[in-house]
Amino acid sequence: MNSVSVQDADFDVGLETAALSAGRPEVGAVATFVGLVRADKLAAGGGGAVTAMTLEHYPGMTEKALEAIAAEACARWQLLGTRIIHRFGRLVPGDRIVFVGVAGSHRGDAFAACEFIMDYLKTRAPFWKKEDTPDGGRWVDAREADDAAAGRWES
Amino acid sequence: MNSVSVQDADFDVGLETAALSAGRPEVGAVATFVGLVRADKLAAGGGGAVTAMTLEHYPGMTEKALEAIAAEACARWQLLGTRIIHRFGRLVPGDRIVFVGVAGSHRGDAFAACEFIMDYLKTRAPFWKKEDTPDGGRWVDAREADDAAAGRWES
Amino acid sequence: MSIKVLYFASLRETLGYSHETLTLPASIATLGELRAHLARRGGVWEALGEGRNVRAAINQEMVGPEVAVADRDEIAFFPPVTGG
Amino acid sequence: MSIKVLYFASLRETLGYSHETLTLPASIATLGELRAHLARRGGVWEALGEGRNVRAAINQEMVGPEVAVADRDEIAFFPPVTGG
Repeated sequence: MNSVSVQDADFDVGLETAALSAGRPEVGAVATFVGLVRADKLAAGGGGAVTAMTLEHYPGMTEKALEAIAAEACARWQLLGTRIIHRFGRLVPGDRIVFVGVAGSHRGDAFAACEFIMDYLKTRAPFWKKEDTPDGGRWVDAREADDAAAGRWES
Repeated sequence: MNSVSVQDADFDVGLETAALSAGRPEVGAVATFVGLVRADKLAAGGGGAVTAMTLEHYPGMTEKALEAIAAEACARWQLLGTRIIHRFGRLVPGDRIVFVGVAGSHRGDAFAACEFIMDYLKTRAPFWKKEDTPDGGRWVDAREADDAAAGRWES
Repeated sequence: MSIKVLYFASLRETLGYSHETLTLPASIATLGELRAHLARRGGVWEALGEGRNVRAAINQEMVGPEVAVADRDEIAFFPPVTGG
Repeated sequence: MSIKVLYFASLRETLGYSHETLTLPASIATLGELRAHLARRGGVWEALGEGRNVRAAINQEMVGPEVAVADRDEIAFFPPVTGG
């Protein structure tokens, strides 16, 4: 029912979305999110033009963290399935980084859980980003806005 | 930037999601929603077993209503594109009914706008559903829960 | 004043009409007055009567009963919508 | 007590180590004490010092400095995470 992948390969949004409802006639709603490498985000770091970023992670812990986040979502909302895919390695602007898909009977639960998983993933899954520039690599700092987004689910 | 289709044909979730970010390196987030015909929803109407539903709409007004909802979402959030596809005609359990996709620089705007569009679509777009049963057709009543969902965006 | 009136979904089935063209008496100025006028036909048309859960649009925009009806308008009556 | 310590991302680069195996003195009981012990190596290891924004995990679960360290634990130190 919950499935997690941490991989360097890209993923197929159509197939992943369809798999969340395939053969399950009780699914009425599938909410998904795709995160992509943004060109302006890279450039906003200052310094030389950024051509790519490299995602480092903590093999073993990453999968556990994502599974824990999915389980937490299932405890909070009525869900019929979740799918999380997070890539690592070298990515260029426009590349997909992350897929979160949530299936439920009703749209309210699916939307809330999808956003919750993304917010928790940003602050609890052990990934780090390094931007590549002509002057060398530059680590991306964690954002306070992400801590705030995750924090609002704790009220 | 905003695109609306009202059609009897199915749609391709992977292609539609990819189109929202293709060639636009400022897009960092794509939130989507797929609504499907639920078997238990049909059966919950009571009476004979339901094998299909038929979606009627108001050609011309439907497109205008969906475009107005997309424009309203763009006025409320920082978005880089929206896509709404709504099917009409005869559908069976498991069939896709509706696709809403929203692209933005940041995930918060994309999530909120996607949910907003679905809530408004439910109460403002001229669609009506008739369930097919062995005893004949049965019109589905509008749900008060949908009015409540749309109403919370008005505060 | 000549207008086109459309009916949808269960209302269309109840009335037995999907559309009609009407010439209105001068006394009818608003959407609410038009609806009352149609309900006075009696029989199945009482489905448009006061207290019935009917929505309406003028020229493909949902509006309230106070809105004025103009010559050549496209008016529609229908049950509450259930898309998505 | 013998433990494995992993370092990630900018911390790995600063320290010049991705992992090491350590035998700890008996005086070290908690994660916070381990971190202070490592920072006392001086030089680049001050990156683990008090006030530096470093997170830690024991056996692949993020925990606070008060948590006890046990023999054969896998400990990791890393900067705040930035996935998604």
